[in-house]
Amino acid sequence: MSQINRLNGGQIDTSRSLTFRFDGTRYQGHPGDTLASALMANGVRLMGRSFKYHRPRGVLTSGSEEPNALVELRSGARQEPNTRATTAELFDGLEARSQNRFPSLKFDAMAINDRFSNFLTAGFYYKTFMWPAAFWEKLYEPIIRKAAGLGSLSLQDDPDEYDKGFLHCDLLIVGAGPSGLAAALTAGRSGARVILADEDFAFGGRLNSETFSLGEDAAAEWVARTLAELNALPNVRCMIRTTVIGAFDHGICGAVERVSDHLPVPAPGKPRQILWRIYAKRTLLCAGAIERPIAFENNDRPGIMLAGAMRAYVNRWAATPAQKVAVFTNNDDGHRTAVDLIAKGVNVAAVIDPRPDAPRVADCELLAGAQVTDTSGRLGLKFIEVQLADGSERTIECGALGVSGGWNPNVHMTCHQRGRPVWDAGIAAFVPGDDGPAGLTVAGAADGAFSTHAALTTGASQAAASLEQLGIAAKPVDLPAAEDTPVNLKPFWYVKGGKGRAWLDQQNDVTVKDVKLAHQENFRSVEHLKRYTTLGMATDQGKTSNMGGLAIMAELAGKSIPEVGTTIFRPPYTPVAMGALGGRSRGKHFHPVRETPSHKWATEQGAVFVETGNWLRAQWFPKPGETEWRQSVDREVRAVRGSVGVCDVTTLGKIDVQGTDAAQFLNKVYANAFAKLAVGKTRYGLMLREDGIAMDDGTTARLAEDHFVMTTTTANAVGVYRHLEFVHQCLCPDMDVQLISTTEAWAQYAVAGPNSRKLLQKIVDPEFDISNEGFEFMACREITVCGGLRARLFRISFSGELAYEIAVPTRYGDALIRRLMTAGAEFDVVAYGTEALGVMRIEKGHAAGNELNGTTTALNLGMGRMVSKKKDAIGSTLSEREGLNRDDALALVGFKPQDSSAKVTAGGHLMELGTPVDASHNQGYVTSACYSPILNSSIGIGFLKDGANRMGETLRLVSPLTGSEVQVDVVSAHFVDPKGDRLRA
Amino acid sequence: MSSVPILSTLKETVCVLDLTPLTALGGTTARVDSFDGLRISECPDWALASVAARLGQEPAMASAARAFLGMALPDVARTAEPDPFGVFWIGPDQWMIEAPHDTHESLAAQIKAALGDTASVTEQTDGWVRFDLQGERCHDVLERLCNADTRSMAPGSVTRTRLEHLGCLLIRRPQDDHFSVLGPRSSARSIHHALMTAATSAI
Amino acid sequence: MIINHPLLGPRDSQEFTYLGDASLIDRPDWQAENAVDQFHDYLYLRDNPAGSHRELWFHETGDRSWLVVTRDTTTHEITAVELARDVARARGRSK
Amino acid sequence: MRYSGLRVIKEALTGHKGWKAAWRDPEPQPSYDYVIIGGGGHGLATAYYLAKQFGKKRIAVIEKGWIGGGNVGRNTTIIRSNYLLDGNEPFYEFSLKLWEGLEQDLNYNAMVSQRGILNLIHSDPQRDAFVRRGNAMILNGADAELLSADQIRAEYPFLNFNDARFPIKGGLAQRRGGTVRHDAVAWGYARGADSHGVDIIQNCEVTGFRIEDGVCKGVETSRGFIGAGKVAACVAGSSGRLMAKAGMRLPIESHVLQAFVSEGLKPVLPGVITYGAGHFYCSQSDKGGLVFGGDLDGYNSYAQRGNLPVVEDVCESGMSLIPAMGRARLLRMWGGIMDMSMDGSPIIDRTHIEGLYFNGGWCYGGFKATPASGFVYAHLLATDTPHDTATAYRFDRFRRGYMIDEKGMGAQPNLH
Repeated sequence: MSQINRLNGGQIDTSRSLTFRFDGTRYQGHPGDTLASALMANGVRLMGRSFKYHRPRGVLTSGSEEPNALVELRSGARQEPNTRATTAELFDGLEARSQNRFPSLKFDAMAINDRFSNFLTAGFYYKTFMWPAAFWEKLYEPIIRKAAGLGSLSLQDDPDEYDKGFLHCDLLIVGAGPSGLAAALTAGRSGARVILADEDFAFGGRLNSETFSLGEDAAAEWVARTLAELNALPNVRCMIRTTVIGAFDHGICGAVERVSDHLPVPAPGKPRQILWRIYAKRTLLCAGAIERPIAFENNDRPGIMLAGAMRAYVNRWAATPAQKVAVFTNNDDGHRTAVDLIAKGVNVAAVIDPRPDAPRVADCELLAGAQVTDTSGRLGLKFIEVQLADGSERTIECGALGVSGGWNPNVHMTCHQRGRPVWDAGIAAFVPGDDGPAGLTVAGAADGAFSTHAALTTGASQAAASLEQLGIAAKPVDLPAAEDTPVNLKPFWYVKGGKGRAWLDQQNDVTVKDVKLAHQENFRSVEHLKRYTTLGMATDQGKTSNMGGLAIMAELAGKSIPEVGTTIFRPPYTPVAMGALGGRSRGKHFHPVRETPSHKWATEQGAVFVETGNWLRAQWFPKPGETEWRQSVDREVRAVRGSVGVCDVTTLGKIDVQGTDAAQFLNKVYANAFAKLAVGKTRYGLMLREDGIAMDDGTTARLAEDHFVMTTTTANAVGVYRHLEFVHQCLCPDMDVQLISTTEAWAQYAVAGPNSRKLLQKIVDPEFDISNEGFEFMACREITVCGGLRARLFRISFSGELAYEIAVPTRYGDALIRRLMTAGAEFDVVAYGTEALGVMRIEKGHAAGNELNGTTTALNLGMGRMVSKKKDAIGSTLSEREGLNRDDALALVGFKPQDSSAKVTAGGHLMELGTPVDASHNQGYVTSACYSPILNSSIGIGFLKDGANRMGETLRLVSPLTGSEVQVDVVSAHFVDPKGDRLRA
Repeated sequence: MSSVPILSTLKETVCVLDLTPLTALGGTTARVDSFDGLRISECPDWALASVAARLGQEPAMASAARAFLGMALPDVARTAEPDPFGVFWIGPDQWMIEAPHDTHESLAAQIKAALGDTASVTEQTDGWVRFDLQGERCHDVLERLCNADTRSMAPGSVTRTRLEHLGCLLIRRPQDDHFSVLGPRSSARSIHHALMTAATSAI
Repeated sequence: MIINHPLLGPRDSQEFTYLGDASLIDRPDWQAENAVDQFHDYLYLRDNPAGSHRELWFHETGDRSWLVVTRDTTTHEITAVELARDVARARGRSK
Repeated sequence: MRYSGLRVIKEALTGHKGWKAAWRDPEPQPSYDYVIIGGGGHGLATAYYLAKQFGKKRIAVIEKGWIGGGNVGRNTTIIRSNYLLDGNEPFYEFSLKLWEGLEQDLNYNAMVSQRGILNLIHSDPQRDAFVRRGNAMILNGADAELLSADQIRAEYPFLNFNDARFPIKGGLAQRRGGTVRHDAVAWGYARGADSHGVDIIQNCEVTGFRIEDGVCKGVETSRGFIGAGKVAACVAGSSGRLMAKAGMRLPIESHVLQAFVSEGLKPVLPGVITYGAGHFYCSQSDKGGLVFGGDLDGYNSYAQRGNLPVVEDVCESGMSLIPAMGRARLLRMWGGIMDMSMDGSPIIDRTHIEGLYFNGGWCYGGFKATPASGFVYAHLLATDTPHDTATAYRFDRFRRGYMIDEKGMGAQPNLH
């Protein structure tokens, strides 16, 4: 098909042709076209179907506020539903499909809904589909769900990349129409840092769609000249294809730059879109205005569009929706459409204006005092019915109708912080109130100043005013003379008297009748109206529909429009791809990875890694022939308990605590006493929250009188540090204590097992005595290893074996584990992972994250006596509360199945023998369980009511979730070496 | 009260011939990546130590530090570069001092010896990975990564910022278009990936 | 949001971690007769005003200062930012 | 008037002239036996059950704005009873059972849709915790199911099983969980309460309580004094503001929680999924929008709007879980004020002022609780004894040390 509706001129490059497909049909367009303009030039009016009634629809607008012409753009994994044809830039090879229709756009079986529209009024679904009860989910809802929705996702992973960034400026100008450009010129020349952003792919705003001249020049020349100057200014950043999506607190705006959406695919390494967070000291909203339709019967047919949009298609894109058109307007501006169309050689059948005194502007028939009462044409407009001033009816043949009910200032962003627009009777529209976001002002049509002259002058003056607040002087700039036509309109919202349907919200199929029904049923607040009828809830969020609904509700309620009020505009200004909001943080890069110092070595060993927070830790080290993880883990445990093993424990948090009050400080943050810990010794510490619940635990070593190194659990390192700073800065500001994290600075390895000392003696420099006497249990010391490398040695044990932790500067961590493994070969040293670590700590009955679950007290953990009553420690007072000290308080105990082949399930609950299995008979739960290769049995630890006094009792461990039940004996949680002989050996 | 450690491992030159250190990215040599107008280099050859003034010792610490560095400690959010050191402010009465690793592997001990009881000193050398960004496109890349306003950051200033979800130090060196990013060492590869992705995206 | 740090100037609130009402500075005396009741009120009860609120923020990815920020909870407008350490001392906290 | 399919047909054929107001707009009476402050879901449900279940008369619900305008009108519509602790689980299971019969009870289609809710598991400790939770649910009479990664993949093949930073290792499902059309809950209860004689008074703001000798006699409002035998506060995020007028400080902070909806899409998500490695939960509405949310903004707020960091955090999590979401567009974001309590669990109790009752501290679990909250609050108001499923929701639990802390976060409301 040729471009039968293509006109001359426009801002398209007709020297080049682009081929594209819509619903499989090939068409041609030109650079500068949108999908909508190109389809229109090719004579295509039907572009979509409505949501509920599946009515045939064409474009209503020429911008991002489009409710009707939504398509699925591209194919495969890049398929993009609900793309506005009016903003999709044409590129060679573009593919688009209509959506929400079956089997085809022209014949949509679901259009049957339109026949039954009388039954499908606002809120009908709340009143039916209730019987029989089960049918809602089984029958009705699936049908409704399938019918609902608009476009479809491919459900393939989005292959494109997205980026994020941060920008800073004195003045952010939103919109690059005449007001935005004048503002940018003013601000740019002042030297201020300026960002000028526009959602369009051409700067100029409405100037691109009008035939105005500015001064002596065509508008396009002034725009080009202005842009050239702005682009040359280093302090001005002009951002095209960039939509400012929201005004957030304190001058922060979000903006989405569509870097590659106009290309078939993004260039390699380049993002599809960028989300910018803009820190603007001042923001000037120059977002223009959005035209509003008039509701009349069957006002939704393809070919019926906003008059200003029609003008834009003709002027900017040299495309007309039909060869013969008409215009229906209640204001002078609508007449311009007729003028411009006639100038382009389009036949304008008539201008219909309900005002009896409508001016004659265009060289065509004027029907003053008339109104459009109905239309016809199944898949596109063919005729309009007009009621003339004298009451007579007339049918006019036309393929398109431009409609203008006036313009609404685009106040969206002024409402993002719940500001309310105010009514301006002069233009019969809401204009920005004075309660908008702090630092944001408005100029031009967005502020109700509709003429080009007013846009230019208010843009310049508001920019200067904003900068003045920042102490930046802006000189007035020379602005070209421009049209200054006053607004002349008579409010006219809908054509009364019709029996059919007149659309307000075209996408959601909300009609005048629906608003009347909502009123009848007492859904009268604007929010009730919106929610009950779905008016304004479509993808355009009511930009073209809300005003009509409000006006009708006001009329029904006998109130003025401002008394009825408006619903709130919420961010984003236009819908934003989720990908852009996610940015680079997805897939493997969702969160940063933390690697341990032995990571490279462990990778070489074929270790299996596990995520522990952001850390990747070796979980176990499979050896050839091991096919089950348990084989590896059992081997590692046996090797440690039998000889020696090495485990990377760098992930434990390390906090350097120094200062003359360091000991006193630790006494405050630990429940147990620390003040008297000897230099060269390490002590286990239990930290409570102020509510008396265990927060964290770990060992803290005293390296000097005024120097401690605290360890925290891996998970709580950040939180504990923050807590310590809180205690220091907010509670004890005069304590001389300095805190800093050193977690990453040291590679730390546990060397555990009966041969651990022998192994360490091979690498610790000989001047250091680490014999049992020279370096007893819980000792710590700064030493050197491997011929002079500074290191720290702690004799602490998580496994219950004779064990040490040795730390060296992280860069030597890789070398150290290699050295340990080489030196340990004679002892058959193993590397062990977190799984074996976990098995050994359960065997030893040490609490870890599963036990320190944020609800357990020191008493629960069997450490009640550690909480010193002789000092003021965080959490000690509230730990005295009755509910935390019940006689039957949960206590940490061990569980061993009576049948050693049975499995203890972590998360299982404990019941007494012979009682019903239900919540009221619950005795406790198992927190951690494992297979102990030492005991040759599954074992667990957990919390049991009054557990300390129930040793030897047999209980049922039930886990209905996993379908298991075993009998377990209550035992001490210290399965291995309960007296601690080994670790002191 | 003594603040002398139970054992000082202060050694002027540490010779650890048979332990090969790795860079934060896991190499034995530092990684360098070049783009048109930007060079991203891993900088492992720096020792770091933090110093924090003891309560009430701030003036004494400042003068001791001046004696040690040959220059006053920098003001809030500023850096100083008394050869061979780099000094940057990291918090109230807290600074980070960097020095060439080859000659100052025991930097913390050296500083502690100089400042005595006026300050708490902590070795930070391997707590951090440092990447230097040099070239006129560094702003274009950094603006994709963190909210620091690098274009208006004065040369010789430092800020802590959030980069790739991580708290990092960003230092603008006195030279034109030269920034250092210091981030948590364990996440060196994630930081490097972010730098590379942003550079590819922006340049 | 932007918090105007008393030392560092305007900083994105994303660099901070929020704790809550600045009354958490006023930790009761553990040796008081009714210490448990006082600690209960201190830890659990809040004014929770719709309006001006003094609250604690920690500059987590910043200089590690705790700040007392005075912010309107209905508009998010921030009218004062102080170092918590200074506030704590002014309210009589010491060691 | 009774709603039914037949009625819809009849009205369609007669021009819809017969539909009556869903609820009246009466003038306030000088006094009532029960004045419920707050025309949200909980307040309206309380009035409904008080009238219908407990046969009480002379009941008013007073609302400062329009009914259903608070959190019942701005949430992510999820219902579930997958709680861990004995203080909570029976209550939420009771609520779920009430949801299951709600539409027939109210004669209003609130679109209760038991599409299932799935909590994803990404680590072994998380699995241990979810096993404990699933067992607790079953022991309390609810349903729970532990799914393997393969089972989840069969149901949700488009989740990230390829290059996830935190791979999906399983999930805890509750098939009876799901979603409800949130606005319809408010309207359905309003209509039901109205039909039992409850006066619903909109645009009536409480400006103070009249308290004489420790007894609450009624409320001062923007429409004059309204006397009451019992006054029942039920204002969620506004709890702090309201109870301050009675001189009370609460173990509650008000925080903003944002929620999001995408453009309409053809069916993608069969049920509700909750990410276990980030702040993200999502379902798809009958209309086709993906409805999702994440974490609180984290600071005290009454502003009903939030900021970009949380928007980005939620979408990062969403993208990392459902990489196909990249090409869907976020349509709208909004914020609700959450009455975050000190242990994450609600309070339904008498106050120290006779005749003044309190219901609040719902955190962001209030919507799913609506029917049970209304029911047990009505029980408390009618009988002055707590309902069996709500005995733990006492004010004094903090003083006595009986916190109900599902997440184990302690006395920091923004972490619950």
